[in-house]
Amino acid sequence: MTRPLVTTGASGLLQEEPVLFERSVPGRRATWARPLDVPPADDLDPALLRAAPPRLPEISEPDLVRHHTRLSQRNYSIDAGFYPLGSCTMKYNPRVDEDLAGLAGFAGLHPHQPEATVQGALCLMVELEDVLGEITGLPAVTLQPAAGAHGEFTGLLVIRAAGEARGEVRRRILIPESAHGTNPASATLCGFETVQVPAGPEGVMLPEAVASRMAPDVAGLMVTHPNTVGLYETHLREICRVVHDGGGLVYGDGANLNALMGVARPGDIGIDVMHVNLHKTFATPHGGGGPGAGPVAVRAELASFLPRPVIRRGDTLSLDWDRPLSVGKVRSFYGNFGVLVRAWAYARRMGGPGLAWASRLAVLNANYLRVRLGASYDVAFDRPCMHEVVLTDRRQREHGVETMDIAKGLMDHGFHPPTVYFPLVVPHAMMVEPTETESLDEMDAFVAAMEAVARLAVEDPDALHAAPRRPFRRRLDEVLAAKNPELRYGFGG
Amino acid sequence: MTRPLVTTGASGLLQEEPVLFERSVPGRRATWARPLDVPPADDLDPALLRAAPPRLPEISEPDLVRHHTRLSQRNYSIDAGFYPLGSCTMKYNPRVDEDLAGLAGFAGLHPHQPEATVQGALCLMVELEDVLGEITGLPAVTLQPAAGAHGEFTGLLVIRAAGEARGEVRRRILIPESAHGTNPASATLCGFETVQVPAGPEGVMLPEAVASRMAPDVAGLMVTHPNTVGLYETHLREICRVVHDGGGLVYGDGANLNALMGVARPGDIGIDVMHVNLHKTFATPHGGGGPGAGPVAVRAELASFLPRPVIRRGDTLSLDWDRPLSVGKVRSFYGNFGVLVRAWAYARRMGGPGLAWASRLAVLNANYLRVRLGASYDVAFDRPCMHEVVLTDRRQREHGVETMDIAKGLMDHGFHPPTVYFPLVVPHAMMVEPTETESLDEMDAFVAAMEAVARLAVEDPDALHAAPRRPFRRRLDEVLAAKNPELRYGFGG
Amino acid sequence: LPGGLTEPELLETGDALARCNEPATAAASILGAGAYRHHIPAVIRHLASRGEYLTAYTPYQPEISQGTLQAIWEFQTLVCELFGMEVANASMYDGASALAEAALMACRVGRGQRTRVLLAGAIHPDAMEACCTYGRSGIVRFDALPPAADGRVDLDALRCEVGPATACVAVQSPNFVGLVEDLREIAAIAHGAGALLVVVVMDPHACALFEAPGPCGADIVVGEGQPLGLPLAFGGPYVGLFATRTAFVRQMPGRLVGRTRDVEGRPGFVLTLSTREQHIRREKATSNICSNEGLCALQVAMYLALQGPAGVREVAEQSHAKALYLKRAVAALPGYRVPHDGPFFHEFLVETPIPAAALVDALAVRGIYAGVPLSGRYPTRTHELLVCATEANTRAEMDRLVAALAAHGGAR
Amino acid sequence: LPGGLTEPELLETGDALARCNEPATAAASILGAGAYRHHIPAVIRHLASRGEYLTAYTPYQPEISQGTLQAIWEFQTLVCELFGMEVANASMYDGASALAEAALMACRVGRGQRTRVLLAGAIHPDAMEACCTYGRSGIVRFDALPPAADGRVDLDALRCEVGPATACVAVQSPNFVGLVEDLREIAAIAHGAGALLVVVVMDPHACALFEAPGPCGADIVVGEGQPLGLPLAFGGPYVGLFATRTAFVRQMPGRLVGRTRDVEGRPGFVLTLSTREQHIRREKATSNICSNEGLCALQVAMYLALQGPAGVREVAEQSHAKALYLKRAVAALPGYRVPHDGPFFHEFLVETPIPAAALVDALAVRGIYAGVPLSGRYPTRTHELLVCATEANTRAEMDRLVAALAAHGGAR
Ligand SMILES: Cc1ncc(COP(=O)(O)O)c(C=O)c1O
Ligand SMILES: Cc1ncc(COP(=O)(O)O)c(C=O)c1O
Repeated sequence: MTRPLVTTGASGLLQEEPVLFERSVPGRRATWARPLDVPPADDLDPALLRAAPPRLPEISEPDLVRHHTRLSQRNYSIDAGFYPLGSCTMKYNPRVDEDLAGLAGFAGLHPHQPEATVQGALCLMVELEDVLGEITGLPAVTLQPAAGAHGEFTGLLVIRAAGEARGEVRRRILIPESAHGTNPASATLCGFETVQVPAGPEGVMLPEAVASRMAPDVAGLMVTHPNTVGLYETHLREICRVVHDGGGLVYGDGANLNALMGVARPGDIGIDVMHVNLHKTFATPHGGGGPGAGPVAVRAELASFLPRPVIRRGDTLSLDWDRPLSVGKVRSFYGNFGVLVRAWAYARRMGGPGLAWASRLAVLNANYLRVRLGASYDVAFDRPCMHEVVLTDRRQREHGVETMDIAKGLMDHGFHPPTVYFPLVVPHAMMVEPTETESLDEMDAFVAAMEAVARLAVEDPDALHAAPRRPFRRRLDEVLAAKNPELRYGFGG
Repeated sequence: MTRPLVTTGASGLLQEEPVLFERSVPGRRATWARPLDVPPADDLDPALLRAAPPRLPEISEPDLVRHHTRLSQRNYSIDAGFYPLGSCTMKYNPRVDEDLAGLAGFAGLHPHQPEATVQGALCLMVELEDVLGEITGLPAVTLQPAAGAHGEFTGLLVIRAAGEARGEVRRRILIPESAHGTNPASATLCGFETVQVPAGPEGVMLPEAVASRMAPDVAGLMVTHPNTVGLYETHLREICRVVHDGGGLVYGDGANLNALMGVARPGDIGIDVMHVNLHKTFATPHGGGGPGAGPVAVRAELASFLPRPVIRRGDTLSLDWDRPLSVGKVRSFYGNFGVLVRAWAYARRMGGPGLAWASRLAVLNANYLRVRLGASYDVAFDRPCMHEVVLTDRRQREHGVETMDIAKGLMDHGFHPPTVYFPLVVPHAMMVEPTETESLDEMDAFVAAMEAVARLAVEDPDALHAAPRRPFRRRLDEVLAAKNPELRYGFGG
Repeated sequence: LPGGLTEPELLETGDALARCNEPATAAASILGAGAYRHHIPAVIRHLASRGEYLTAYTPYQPEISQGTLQAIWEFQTLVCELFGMEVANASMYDGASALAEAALMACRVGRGQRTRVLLAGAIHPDAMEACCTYGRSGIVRFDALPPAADGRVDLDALRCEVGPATACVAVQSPNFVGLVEDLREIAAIAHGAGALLVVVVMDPHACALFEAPGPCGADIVVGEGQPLGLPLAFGGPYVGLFATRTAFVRQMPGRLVGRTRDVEGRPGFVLTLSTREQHIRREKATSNICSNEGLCALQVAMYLALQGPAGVREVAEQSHAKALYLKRAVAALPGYRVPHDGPFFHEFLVETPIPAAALVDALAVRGIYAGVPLSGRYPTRTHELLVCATEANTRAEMDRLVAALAAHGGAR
Repeated sequence: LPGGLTEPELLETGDALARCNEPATAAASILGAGAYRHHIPAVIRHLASRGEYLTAYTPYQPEISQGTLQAIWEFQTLVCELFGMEVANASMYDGASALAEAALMACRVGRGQRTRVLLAGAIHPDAMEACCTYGRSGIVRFDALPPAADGRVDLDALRCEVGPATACVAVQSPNFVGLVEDLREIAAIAHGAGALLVVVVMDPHACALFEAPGPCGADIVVGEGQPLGLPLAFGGPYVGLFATRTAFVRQMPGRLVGRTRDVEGRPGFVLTLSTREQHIRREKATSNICSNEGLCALQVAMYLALQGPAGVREVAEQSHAKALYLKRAVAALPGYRVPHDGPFFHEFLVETPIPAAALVDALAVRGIYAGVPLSGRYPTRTHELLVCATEANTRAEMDRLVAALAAHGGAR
């Protein structure tokens, strides 16, 4: 008996579903508030009141349930299959973490409650700070940023504030060409000018390239480690020295921390400031776009610049607002607490050894795929990679099949495609990140699908141009969408 | 702009999924118990221990999540669409009821806890008894039976015990031809012989038919009201009198109570014993087969025969086991408590007027469909029906299209078919029960689908013979399944 | 009936009732006796509450019910494996009613020649009573054979009682007081008289530790599925497990899912052998059961799959080790006595210095649920307490409990 | 780092931490100030936690992400309708950071000629501070314009301050102390100087009762989405709402979903106008935002759809009526003073006889969360308390609270 592949595409029954507003029926209603137990108000000038009610749909609760049951079934998800989106660390999201975050003792806390009534929440946050401090080797942590990019912004502001505190005005920042788009965008948002650093032929940054760009007005370097082509920045220690010698600081984009947990501490290598994507590395669900959380860890010397409030430790925990050097708040309240609970739960369940094991396995899985997929696809840098591997469509392009066609072709086999056309430094990239929670079986099934697509690219390229055929919708017209933007329902108007 | 139909069929991407045992990998594991904090046991004779472990699958938690995410997506459900299964009352299952049943104060109660620690649970059960007593007009209620059929068994035993208590031995019971299969089966289980009662030409039972079958050895009559062809048993009051005059009792199958709540009380009409399907009338989810709950309500005079324990009322509630006339327990403990919580919640939210309104609307909806569908299909009894209507394939059969083909054809339009080939008294029946929670839009979409199928039956019967095409699987070979029963995984053996 | 409630009012009202209860899951509880507290992996609730599972009806239309059908087919396989049997059905109401149905089935196998059922040894009183209730039909006669002094089946009496009218011998193992029965010997006695052996298991984890009933010679095995992933929920919904030999499948009650193919030759699942069932056979059906406990069966299937062979064995071993720890501690208390010393799983009987019901009430106010007094169902057995430990009990909890018992033993 | 935990240990550890907190949802709470307790219909959690929504990434591959895409497109429409605006994005991090992004956007609309932002009147201190933090870049200059004595925007001062360098006037309405601002007048002043009007709404239910910002002349409206179906969760995850006029859409930050067609002509949804975004434009992007608050936006979309126009209006009206009841009761207490009497929504300021922080601490031990003392963020404002009532507060709860305040007023 041959073992069946755990994932192969199939077709099934779904239902068309109108947009919610087309389900609306005047007078239909799903909710009622408790009967009013105080006198109705008599104080408002009618001129202040809203004239035309918002055209929210008028529907019943069963209407909404059907709407979202049907819509959700059109989504691919980690729960439904392998989701090898490079740079996104789509690992399994444990359901017990959802239960913990939903406890009334967490979900029911108002952010303005007296501190004595939220000691458990503050304790959890302190414990999570300690975990992140230990993993990054950077002991001072803010949990406030809402996502990775928000963490970049926060961390770069810390670098800027540290410079200003020394009386320096450094207006430029070095960023490798391969960086994620948020890096230069965050730099701009902080008022920095970006200076691109190319990678060497091996795909990693060379100390010379950094040295030659360091200057008195350079605030530092923003580096992703391992980098966005999945390679360990082998010269990073030296590069950090170069930056430090030039009076700069090194910002680490922690999006790829899943390769390093408990294996190498970025702070030990020389990184000064780093954000961590809890919605990647710490297994909190991505929710179709968010919420995430992007805590920032910094060296002890930079602690005073972190956003306020910080948690003051002691027998009772409290919020310290008296932070004269702080860059200030980057959002309301204390961070995406619900996400922090899930990340805390993940860290506690895994423990130190578990996290290290996860990183090792993530790297092993990526290398397995690198070797297996290398038989059918070009590997951008074919040597041991970290937690992800970048392929290209070079061989398939000879048959007129592009990365995008390969991506769409995979869908019919029941798979989510890899990240495509990123990083930009690799033309037509396909970036595969399996994570440690995928099994050998699932990876073998993915390899089988990738091989089938590669074969089809040779045998029948047009079949791939016409892919996908199985999903609820086939290729969508993005040009039309951008040319004639229809960004909301028009109510027949 | 024309309003889109709320339900029309579509196709989408699913994934094949092996049986769980084919996902198994030796040594893979998803769960660990807390570390043992007592000495390991040393007392067991190894000869007693299990030699070969059960071949349960060895999988990870993500494996299980994918398995069941994928499997569940192959199911049709109320949440996904209209489910007009006649006799099954597939109404919307409110989600707030799930939350209530999941409260630790309910879900965490051990059935052997001291009574002082379960007063809330007993209070809820008493309140539900009162609701059922009020709705049925039969004040003494047991919540013990696990489903409708279990309730039938319980109720018939009560009738039997009541007779025996009078020193009578009555071995036969009258059952209409149109009865649900559980009725005669329950009668047999109680040791009764069944005597069939045919319906009159109008689809309802006639008093003469009952009178002519009453005899000293007839324990009573089992009647479904409204009956299984969806008609109000117009002569039921007189029929009950006939049975009572003959020394018998009337059992009411309450599966169709959704037509009567707050409108007519079966006890007032003359029914003596009745079960209620909480998983139909009281909106508790059917769970792909169960659990249900089939409480039985009886006249006050019959209370002492109900299963024990009963809840003794008073300032503190307690369980009364001292019930010498009781038929005894029909299962362990006190009933499907989790289902009772949901039914209680439904009753409280609806309130008396809400329940009555639900029944009226259920009847209105069924009559709307009767009129609309009557244009394309034969209606078995074309006069005002109660909560459901029975169609036949008479017109379609002229084109070689049968009830089964119509059912399968509906699937491609995104609908669950009606109950088919039941009741047996109507050849090739299609029994449509919309319930009160379906909207006019949904019913119109269903009518459109039924009409499309009726047209196809004329234009291209073979297309219907080949239906369905969209579901994950097409018609399955039931003959093969029965001939060569493969009732479990064979482990390649 | 009063008017309806808004959702906030309903939640408040329900919550207020729930707060009038003090759940065992939040107490130091050693309650067992037919309902057992084991850890339920969190993921199960999330998966089982998916709307597509929760709000589907019985899978009468297989093309659009493959999810439930495949899952229940897997459930059937898992139950077979745990019990060491050949075929299992898609579920019964609970363990007690399943035992009654098993007895009726044994009579059908006995073709009306054998209509007597021997309920041997210590069987859960609810199951015993459910059998008697089902026996009111007159189709079958149930006779109870009290246990011997050692708490287990009285084998000598059993040998005397079995005969040509015996449809089956029914035995619970581990039995009501936690002792493991000698199933092989009982099977030999039953089979020797041409009767079937029916075994009922109230906590199926036992089958992961002790030899399964199938290899010991059981012809029908029924069980209470609650311990396998279902909340205690004040006694229900639970689920009856039901397994037998292939030879008897046409006498089996309940639904069965079978594997077949669709018109394109792809594997798929359907309800099958329905000619046994009420909707086809009506008064001649093997049972009246229609709705069963599908969603509970699904949860059990998820539980067994998550635990795997190592997980169920670990739970069983830990439960036994904890119970052994507790048993030794209680046995050492002055005033208390543990009457039986046969092999046991995770439950045992304790003789108490003061009436057991009073003891339990006294400890309950301190958040300790100290066991099930037998007097509730056997009024004359006033000084006997049935206790149970599982992997969910911590040593600290048990130590606290033993200390509380000690305090009340001395106070006599 | 220590070793890992089994699931039962993890649940126990997490539960122990949760029990160290005393949630506002279980207390008599009149806390507001940027986070509001409204009833969340139970069905939302069930739908939003479906694995297909929960565990999907950003919908980069539209063919297999139509669920998220259509839902977010509906969210965009719902936000537009509530705010009376033409176009809304797929969400920002929260209300505070959305305000900062709105200010930056106004500067982009001002093409670098206008780089000054006037933060007029009482704006939530977190939002004010977030603006200042974003202002550290030097791209934009934020100036605060303190409210007038009546608690609302000082219109005269505003008229003086707006000028050719003003990119926008930013105003919160209802403002930080609950008062409804005269948006039409403020819009006239801003527009008169060629500046935009940015309005931030911290509880968008206000827009169901009072005229929406759009018709009043707002050019950009941002909001905190938490009150629309998200749990309080100690401050996050929440969701920033962001809407503007179609003319400005290319200057907008954040993702946008648009409707289009597939190759078979069927309607479908895609992420669009991405040339504004970081992954295409890098350092020239309109914002650095990548991950947003998608699942929270989904919950808001479910909430608004369930409530419908009648539901949101009812919640808003009840909240106002309850707050009015509370305000009159507190104003009547000796020692307490309610300083403002302008039109208000559901929040108001109270002057307290003893330091507000001490008062709050004294009542907290009795399970009463009596409001937010301003001294936490404005150390000199020691005797001011910000309180808020919503439809979730009962009269009994408020009466208890007022009695407790009375007791502490007399105790001076
Ligand atoms: C390398 C890298 N950096 C930064 C980010 C931005 O993180 P976020 O989406 O949480 O803002 C991402 C996200 O994809 C990333 O892959
Ligand atoms: C008329 C009627 N009676 C009895 C029953 C049996 O109820 P249950 O499935 O709960 O045992 C049904 C169920 O379909 C029914 O429709």
